[in-house]
Amino acid sequence: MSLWEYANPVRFLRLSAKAQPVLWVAAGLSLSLGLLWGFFGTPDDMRQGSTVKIIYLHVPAALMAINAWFMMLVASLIWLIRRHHVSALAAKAAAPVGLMMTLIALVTGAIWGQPMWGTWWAWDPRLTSFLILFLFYLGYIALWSAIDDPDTAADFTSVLCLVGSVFAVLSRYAVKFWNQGLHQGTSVPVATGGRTISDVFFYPLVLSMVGFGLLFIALVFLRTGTEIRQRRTRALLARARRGG
Amino acid sequence: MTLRVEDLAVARGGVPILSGLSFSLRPGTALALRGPNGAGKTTLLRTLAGLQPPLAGQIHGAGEAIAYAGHADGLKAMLSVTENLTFWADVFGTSDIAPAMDAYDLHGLADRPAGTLSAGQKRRLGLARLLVTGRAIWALDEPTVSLDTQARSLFADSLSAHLQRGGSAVVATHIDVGLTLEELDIARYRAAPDLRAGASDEAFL
Amino acid sequence: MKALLLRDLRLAVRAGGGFGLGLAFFLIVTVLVPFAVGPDPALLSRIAPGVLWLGALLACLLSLDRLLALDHEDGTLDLLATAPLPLEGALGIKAFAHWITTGLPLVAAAPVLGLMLNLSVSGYAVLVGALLLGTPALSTIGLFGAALTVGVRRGGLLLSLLVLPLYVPTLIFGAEAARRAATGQEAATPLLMLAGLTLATLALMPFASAAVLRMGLR
Amino acid sequence: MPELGKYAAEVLSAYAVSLLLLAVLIWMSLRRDRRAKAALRAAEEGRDA
Repeated sequence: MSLWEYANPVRFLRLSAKAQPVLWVAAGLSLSLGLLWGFFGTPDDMRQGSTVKIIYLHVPAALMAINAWFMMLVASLIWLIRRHHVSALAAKAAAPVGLMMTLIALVTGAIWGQPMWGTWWAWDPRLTSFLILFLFYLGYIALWSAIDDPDTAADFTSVLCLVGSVFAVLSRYAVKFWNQGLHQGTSVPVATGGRTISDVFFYPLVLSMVGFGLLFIALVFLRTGTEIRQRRTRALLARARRGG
Repeated sequence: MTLRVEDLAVARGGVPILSGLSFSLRPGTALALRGPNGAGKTTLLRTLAGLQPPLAGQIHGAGEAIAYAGHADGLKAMLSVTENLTFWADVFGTSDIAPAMDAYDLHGLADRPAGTLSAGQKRRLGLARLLVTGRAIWALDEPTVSLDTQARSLFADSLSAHLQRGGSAVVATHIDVGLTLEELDIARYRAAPDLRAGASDEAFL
Repeated sequence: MKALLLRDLRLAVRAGGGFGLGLAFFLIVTVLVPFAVGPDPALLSRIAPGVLWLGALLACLLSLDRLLALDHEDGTLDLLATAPLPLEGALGIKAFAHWITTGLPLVAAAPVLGLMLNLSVSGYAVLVGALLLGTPALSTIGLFGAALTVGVRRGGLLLSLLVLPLYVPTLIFGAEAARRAATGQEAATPLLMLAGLTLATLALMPFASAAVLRMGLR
Repeated sequence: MPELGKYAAEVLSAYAVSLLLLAVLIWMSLRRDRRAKAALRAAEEGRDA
């Protein structure tokens, strides 16, 4: 049994129907637990006061905003190389979710920045990078909706995702070069395995990251299923027109 | 150069429209594609010209030997007739545009910007482009549209001269071009509605 | 190849070819800025490098939807795709022609407009150099955007949306170089980055654009 | 309710906006899915009929 089996839309829908209830329950539980724990069960930070509670939204959303794009990149590559329709549709399905995550990260960042940095918006490298990511999501979604033929749209958006990824990385360095920034360091540096925040904040944060991650997966499953059904409807109608 | 097509299937917008199509076209012969609107004549010609991949089957001997003339003539309104023709001659690596100008009686229009030509004159210029490509197989989509009787006979002369030189042509047309051509009724190759092979919708049915 | 370049250049300078369009837009943007921000020479001098880069970028963006759309409408792209020259080469040439007719005039006009914005003396050479290095990247990235939107109705706005984030690194390095030079700092690092960026887009974008166009033709 | 101090407005609005955005996203996804299912059902019945 290979993973590629699920590239078949029917098999994917069957898997999705089985997986989704579990995913939704798990996402709901971990997300509400993480956020409730973070909101009610953690102390205020010495310097940031109660605004530290915003990280339980801001950090997971930012993480998923990047991971969603990365997932779209992998899905686009799979479409371009192996031409599995489910892969292309999953990339399409993930884009609005990624867009929303980016928006949440930006909005919570701005709300947090107001009391902490004294400004709603600063052209800090990270904020700016997320703004650029936001534009990439918008362009990607707009390109999907602008092209009628679904396969051509999948081709074009996949190439855009590839090229966009290269430019997103470039922009990241360009923006860093351009402004050294006010933003705190990473809260959970993966590479070093260490952490820059204390345990009281860390565990609810991890729980809420898991929650956002599961929610993302559940949403992608749901939305990919929607896309597959729309494609199938389209195919059936096209066949009916030909007099099948 | 013989153009050989084996068991070809083509799709338009991801939907198969022709399948099981086979024919071969020897040098010096021309084939007229017949069939009602929407039968797939344009799609077939574009596939032969390499502008879209076939769903199934093989095409031998086309590639760099085929010159395509579609509904749009690829003319620039702001360039003169000579400039338009010279451009295509340069792109295809030939240099002499005089025979093409002769064949379609374009000398009187040589310095007119293509944008000021009538529809029929534009078409003549578009067809003259075929002569400067220096290619052996012509794929023509409705070549006689908007041509008057006189221009149509110019086209017939040019086509028969091309065939005499050992060239060949596939012509999609509703009307008699003034030559006797072999005919191929592509309506007979209409893809069965339940044909799935290679179509992009296949995975969803 | 040469034929295609000459044809594109000739088309651009003929009436209705849009040759002066980008240049006029550049002029308008630069002239309007002092009305918007006030005539203070010190302020204008400070923002001059950025305004000139932004004006050049927008002028370039404005002309992009003509890059492939016209050739698509009249069938030239189909015919070029069946022609003996590789599509990558043809597209590279078209981007080059776009640069000569749009980028180069902008580079030439920038010092004059710099005078009007009170650009400091030390800034001119690097501004022109940075524009010279950076505008080819704007044209080739634009080529990619044009290829993505070639068959799209009302593609102009979509084209801008797609190309805008792709332009960010070029704008940052180019404007940074000009700004540093104008304030008397060393500008070699951003210039080198800009040169690297331009070389990379020159090498990659024609291939990406040709791949996209081939996908779109079928 | 925990004591949020002088930043209560910021914290509460951040949570409110985020949860609202998530709710909108989920609601829109579910609505689109319902519509797609209905359209597919109609298309499939059309074929059988």
